[in-house]
Amino acid sequence: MVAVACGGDDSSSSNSSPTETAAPTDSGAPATDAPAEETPVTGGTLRVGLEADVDGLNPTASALAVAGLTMASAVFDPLFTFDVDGNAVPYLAESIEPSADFMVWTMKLRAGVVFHDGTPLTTDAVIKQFEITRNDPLVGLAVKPYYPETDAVVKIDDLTMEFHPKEANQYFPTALTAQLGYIASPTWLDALVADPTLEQQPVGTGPFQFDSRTEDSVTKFVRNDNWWGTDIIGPTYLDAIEFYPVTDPDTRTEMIQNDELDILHTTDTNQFQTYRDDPTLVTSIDDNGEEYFLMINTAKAPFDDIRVRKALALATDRQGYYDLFNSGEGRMADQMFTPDSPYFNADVTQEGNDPEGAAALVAEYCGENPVDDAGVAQCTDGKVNMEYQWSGPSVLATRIADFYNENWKASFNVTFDEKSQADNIQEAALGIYNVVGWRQFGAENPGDDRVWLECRNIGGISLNWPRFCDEARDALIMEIANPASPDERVGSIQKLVQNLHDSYAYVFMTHSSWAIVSTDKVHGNCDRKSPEGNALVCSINGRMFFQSTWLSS
Amino acid sequence: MRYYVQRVALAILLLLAVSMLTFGALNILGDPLFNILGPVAGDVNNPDSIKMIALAKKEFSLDRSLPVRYFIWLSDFVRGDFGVTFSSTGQPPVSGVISERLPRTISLVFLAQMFAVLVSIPWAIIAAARAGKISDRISTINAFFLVAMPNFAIAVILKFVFSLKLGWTPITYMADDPLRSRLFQLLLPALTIGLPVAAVYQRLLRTDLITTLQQDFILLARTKGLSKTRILFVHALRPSLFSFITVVGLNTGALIGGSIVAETVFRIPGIGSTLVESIFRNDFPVVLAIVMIVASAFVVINLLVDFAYTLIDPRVRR
Amino acid sequence: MTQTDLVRSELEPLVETIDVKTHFKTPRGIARAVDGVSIQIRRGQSLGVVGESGSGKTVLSRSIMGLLPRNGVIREGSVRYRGQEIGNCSDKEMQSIWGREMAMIFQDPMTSLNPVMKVGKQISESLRKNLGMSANEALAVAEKLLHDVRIPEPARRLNQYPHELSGGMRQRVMIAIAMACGPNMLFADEPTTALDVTVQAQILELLSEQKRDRNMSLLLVTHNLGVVAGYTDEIAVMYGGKVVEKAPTKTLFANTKMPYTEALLSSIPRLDQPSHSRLTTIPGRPPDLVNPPKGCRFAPRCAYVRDLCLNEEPELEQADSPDHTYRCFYPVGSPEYFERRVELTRKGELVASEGSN
Amino acid sequence: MSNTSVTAAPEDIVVPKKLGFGFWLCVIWVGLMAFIAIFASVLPLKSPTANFLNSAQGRPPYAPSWSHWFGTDKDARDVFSRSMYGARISLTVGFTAITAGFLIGGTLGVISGYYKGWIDRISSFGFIVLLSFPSLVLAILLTSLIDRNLLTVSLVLGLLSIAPVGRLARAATLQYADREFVLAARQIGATNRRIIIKEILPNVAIPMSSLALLGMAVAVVAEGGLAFLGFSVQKGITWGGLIQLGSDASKTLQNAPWIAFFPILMLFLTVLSLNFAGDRLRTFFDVKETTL
Repeated sequence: MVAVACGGDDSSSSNSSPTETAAPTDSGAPATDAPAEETPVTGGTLRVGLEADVDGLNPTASALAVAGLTMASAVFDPLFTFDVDGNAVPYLAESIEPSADFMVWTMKLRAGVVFHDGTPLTTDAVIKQFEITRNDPLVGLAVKPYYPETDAVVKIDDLTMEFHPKEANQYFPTALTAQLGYIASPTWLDALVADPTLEQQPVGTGPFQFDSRTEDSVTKFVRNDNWWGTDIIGPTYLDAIEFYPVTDPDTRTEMIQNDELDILHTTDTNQFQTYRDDPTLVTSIDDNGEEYFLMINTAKAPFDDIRVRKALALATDRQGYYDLFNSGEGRMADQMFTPDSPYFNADVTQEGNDPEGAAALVAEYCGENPVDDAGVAQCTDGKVNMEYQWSGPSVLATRIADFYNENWKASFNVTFDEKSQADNIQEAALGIYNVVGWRQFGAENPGDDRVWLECRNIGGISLNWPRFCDEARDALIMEIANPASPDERVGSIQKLVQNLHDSYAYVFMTHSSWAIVSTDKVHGNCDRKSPEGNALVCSINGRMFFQSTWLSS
Repeated sequence: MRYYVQRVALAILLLLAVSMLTFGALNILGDPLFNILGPVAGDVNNPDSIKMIALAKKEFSLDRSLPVRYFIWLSDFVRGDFGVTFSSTGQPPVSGVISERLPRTISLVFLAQMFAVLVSIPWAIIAAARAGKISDRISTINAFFLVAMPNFAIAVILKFVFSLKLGWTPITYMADDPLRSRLFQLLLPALTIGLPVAAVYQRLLRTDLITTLQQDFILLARTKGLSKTRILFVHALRPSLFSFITVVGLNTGALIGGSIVAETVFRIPGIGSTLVESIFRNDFPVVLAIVMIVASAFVVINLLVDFAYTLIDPRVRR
Repeated sequence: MTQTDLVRSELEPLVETIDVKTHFKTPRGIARAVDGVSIQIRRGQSLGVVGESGSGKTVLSRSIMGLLPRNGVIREGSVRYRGQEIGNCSDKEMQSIWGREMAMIFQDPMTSLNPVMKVGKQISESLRKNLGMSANEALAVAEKLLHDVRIPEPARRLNQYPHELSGGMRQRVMIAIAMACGPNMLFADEPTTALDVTVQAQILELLSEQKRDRNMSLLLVTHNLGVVAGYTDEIAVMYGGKVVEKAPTKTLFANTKMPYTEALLSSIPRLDQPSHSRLTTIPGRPPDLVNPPKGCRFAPRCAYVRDLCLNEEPELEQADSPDHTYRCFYPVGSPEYFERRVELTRKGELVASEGSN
Repeated sequence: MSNTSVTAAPEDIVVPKKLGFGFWLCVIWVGLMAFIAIFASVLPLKSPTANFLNSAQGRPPYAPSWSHWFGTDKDARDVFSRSMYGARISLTVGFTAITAGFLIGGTLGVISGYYKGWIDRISSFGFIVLLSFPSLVLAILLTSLIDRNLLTVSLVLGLLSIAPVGRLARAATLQYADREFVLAARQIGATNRRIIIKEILPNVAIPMSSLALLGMAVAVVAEGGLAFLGFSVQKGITWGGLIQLGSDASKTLQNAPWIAFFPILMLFLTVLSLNFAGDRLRTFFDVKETTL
């Protein structure tokens, strides 16, 4: 399972930061409702509107965001993938067996699978990919802490291998559903060392293979006619897929309305109603994925003091935010789960809309005339000095900043710090920030969200962005990974929710919604099956899959 | 001849100065390493990161001193190699980006300039012919209003009226559309830039024409029994064009500036919008290339204007 | 045309103005630049119009040719060309007359030639417009014209620009342009003023010779009586927008009636005078055209002025010969004139005007 | 020659010099804007940042109404008071910029025009270099390098006006540098500094100052452009920013045009007034057209 720097505004439009992609979540509602009597037809080119382009499509090095994962899902096959019930089921892998103590997992690959370049899929390929990924300073961050330095993956034979995670984890396979599970051709990976530009031309085992790519314009994949899955899973109908990165949501909307796109994804809630109103469009919206929240750097004054963190939460007008920026779509968030989720903790509510409370806390804090390590005073005329940073320039991001400033200015002297997208992620990853809007969580397997939460993930670059370390929390996380019973697991997860809340490192704002919109010509996204015939999710946090998709003329 | 040589030499000197300034300034921009490596660039205690940083520095020759880098860049630039974009892969090459987007901006600026000139000349001639009459007064006022309207405001208004309300023109530019429809999509942007400039030209040319029409040789032309139109176009126009041409040249700069706005509002992936995006991305090879191209274009055009003088005004022939 | 027609056309005036008035609207009020002028020019005849700056001579010539701007100008009286009224023709209608029937030569050839057009084109364009010649024909003719006006290597000149020619040559070019379509009526507005003395004579020679060869009528506007003396059949002296004396050249010089004319005459450099002698300049300034003096307009500056002159405006008087008219109550030669002369001479004020010491 | 002057067309007839009604109208408007800019905070205006959410009216933006004359933007903020506050930054920047430009550019121009020689050559070359960037490009470049606050943005725009102002001042100075009274002053051994201040400046200042208004108009527009592209003062309300906010998303512009159009109106009227007044002044002192 791979984590990537991420963040940005909930409904952020043109300048939305790459979306967090830790792990899958509940399947969205079917993206299309193809009447049963219609029989799939082969042929046609699907034009996909993506919210961003990618630097490269190298699962071992590229920070794959939603757009990247969507493209990757077409050229690569994951070892495991989620079925509609949220279990990780074998895909490229044939089977996996844990040892009694869940410390060793023996995985068997499917026989006779070849990459687009003809290289056969073998244990060595998987191991090579694992090692390269683990040693990548960025993509490796989410892998390194969980495996021993040596013999993390041991080859048994050409198709069999053993995974030796550091700790027992009953849900280990979910780690192989995303970037770490997308197996790339070893030949290609070798070639990459010589010529990094090949990152633009991925080679996997997937139902589609790379055809051509113009950065920031269009990337074209064509059907892989000797795809291993054709017989066991089912035929791939589309002749080709064209991915168009269209960063501006309005433009994306126009394009699909002018029939310049067949399908798109977006988080811009302003567009949702437009889509619903258009009879020729089929829209599915899912807000069970990530949450949008204010993320606070607990390692840096003044927010190293929990009172100030709490004050910020209290000062924030969550309802106002929802009214202004969610266009009545989606739901306000109190925690990382929606009430629909079995893990939802009804006792936890996110405070807010309480300026007086905030003022009181700030008064108390500033009363102590605090200074940071450098001796800089943290308060000026009774208000806490803070910096709010965002990636811009983006009209929406600025509006949001203005809104927060309006909330906070009674108790805080807010400095605006508009960063280029790169710098914003930078400083978040390196802990050079006070408060920043962020989007995260919502992993299909809540256990997989641990990378954002554990002490071990604080370092030079921290995936634990708030840099908040709590042994109790880490203990909870271990319980979640190895529960005595499913019920106990639910309990622990709900405890974790409470723990998160009490740390005041996050101010939960909204459950962010992904909409997947297609024209009525697009069918079958949701008819995906696993080799064993389990029905598979058709979208994960805006990530789309097209193996089973077909176009009616 | 000597004159030409001097002017060209000056132009080259200018461009050198411009490039040095820009290059120097841009190096104050955020550390390009961040764009290449992402957070890794700041992760200075992790051996793996350090390895990658060193590698990237070498690849983008960021380990060299500023002057050295300048000369490396310069020698490449004059050979048409604009370097590589600061992205994790260093792809695509800047020249690729430019060659893809420059044509759009050029056609945009060209359309705008054409529009401005083609509109302003007849407009000015009619106004000058009717100088002092009501129609002239009105057109003068209109010109004044246009000049006072910032082009981003014009862009917004045009977009509102023609794209959104009337729905005549598309509001986005589709790079893959056939030429004709692309030109059509360039219409509003071209107007955005062209309208105020047209007004500027008209005001200038009108005044010059009126002064010319006072000249004796116009009277002589009349005594030849020539038609009013012939007098206006053949006798009055050409002698009135000197300052007009200078201003047209100088305004190319304004047009390029305007194209930044127009391309942003109408979402045209030209070098104007690219410049803005690249600045936001700290992608300074691209910024540098664009600024240099724009400045060069600007300088060269003004050079041509000076030379054009010698063509239209026999008196300054050397 | 029958013989008799021809004869008549010889006799009846080619151009005739009857009580022409041309007034300009200015911020200060109405300026009466030309205030009721009647003249006649017969075919082949030449008339000199003489006066100081602001006397209205230029405006008169332009009024006749209809070159004045439409707005801000009030025109009255009638202008006849070959007996037809052209005073109220539109520019469009005049275009058929300009160039072919009437042409004009201006004072300063530098400003009157288009600086950015080749000489050849400037000449040929009217040929093409008026006589419908082809470009090449026109150029051929143009070359011939340049030759006629005595410009060396005319062929080369065709491709030169005005600034490449000398002042005299430019004026010759302008004459060539005027001659191009063989007009019947030529207006020459101070044709020599901008030229240096040596060339002046040549140009005037050229003009009168062309006039003779082509049997043109010529209206020669100048401030210098000396210039017209040799080259015109008749002279009209203008002052303050009115013709104050008109007579055949010889008569005018021999038998001057108007003190103003006398004054003008005395300001002509004469060979029979010692070179060091001082020229008389008429004291005072030309009259204000917006509110001209009551009575005789010259009165304020007239050496022989009397009360009557200051209160009443003199009508045109017949002199001895019918073709000699003037406006003065006490013309040169009248008793009052001599009386005043005596006084003045006594006071020694007339020395200057006698030009002797 | 006087003869031809008589036959002139009406334009040529000298119009008695006066500034005229329009001029004063414009001055009044600019004055009003300036007044608002200075006293916005004490004037009875709604808070420009408060979100006047009103569940009764549904989701903002709210159309112009009695409570919100210019309506509200997407965040239910009062467009009227925002447009008023917008005058602040826009005019301050415009004013500071042109002042800076005149101080620096003017001085450079006068000095190089007076001393000529190498000083002149260097500064003139500097001017040309500055002028060989299209101004907006240069402005974007510089503002992207700095932490964008009121002062820095003003200074950047000031820098842009140095070259044109400087060239102008130089030209004006050259006219006077060799005039009799200057030479006379030299004769009696006046120091250069004294000559510049006593003899040159007064003569140069008048025509220059008549261009200040035009310059300010240019600066205001430039600031608007920067703000519109997101390069102006970070935390503040500017007309350009308001227009961008109202026009960024097609839907907003289509459904709530007032958000963009009222600021456009304010900006337009202000620039128009500055231009017109400046133009009148220029003709009043009859100064040559400038490349500002």
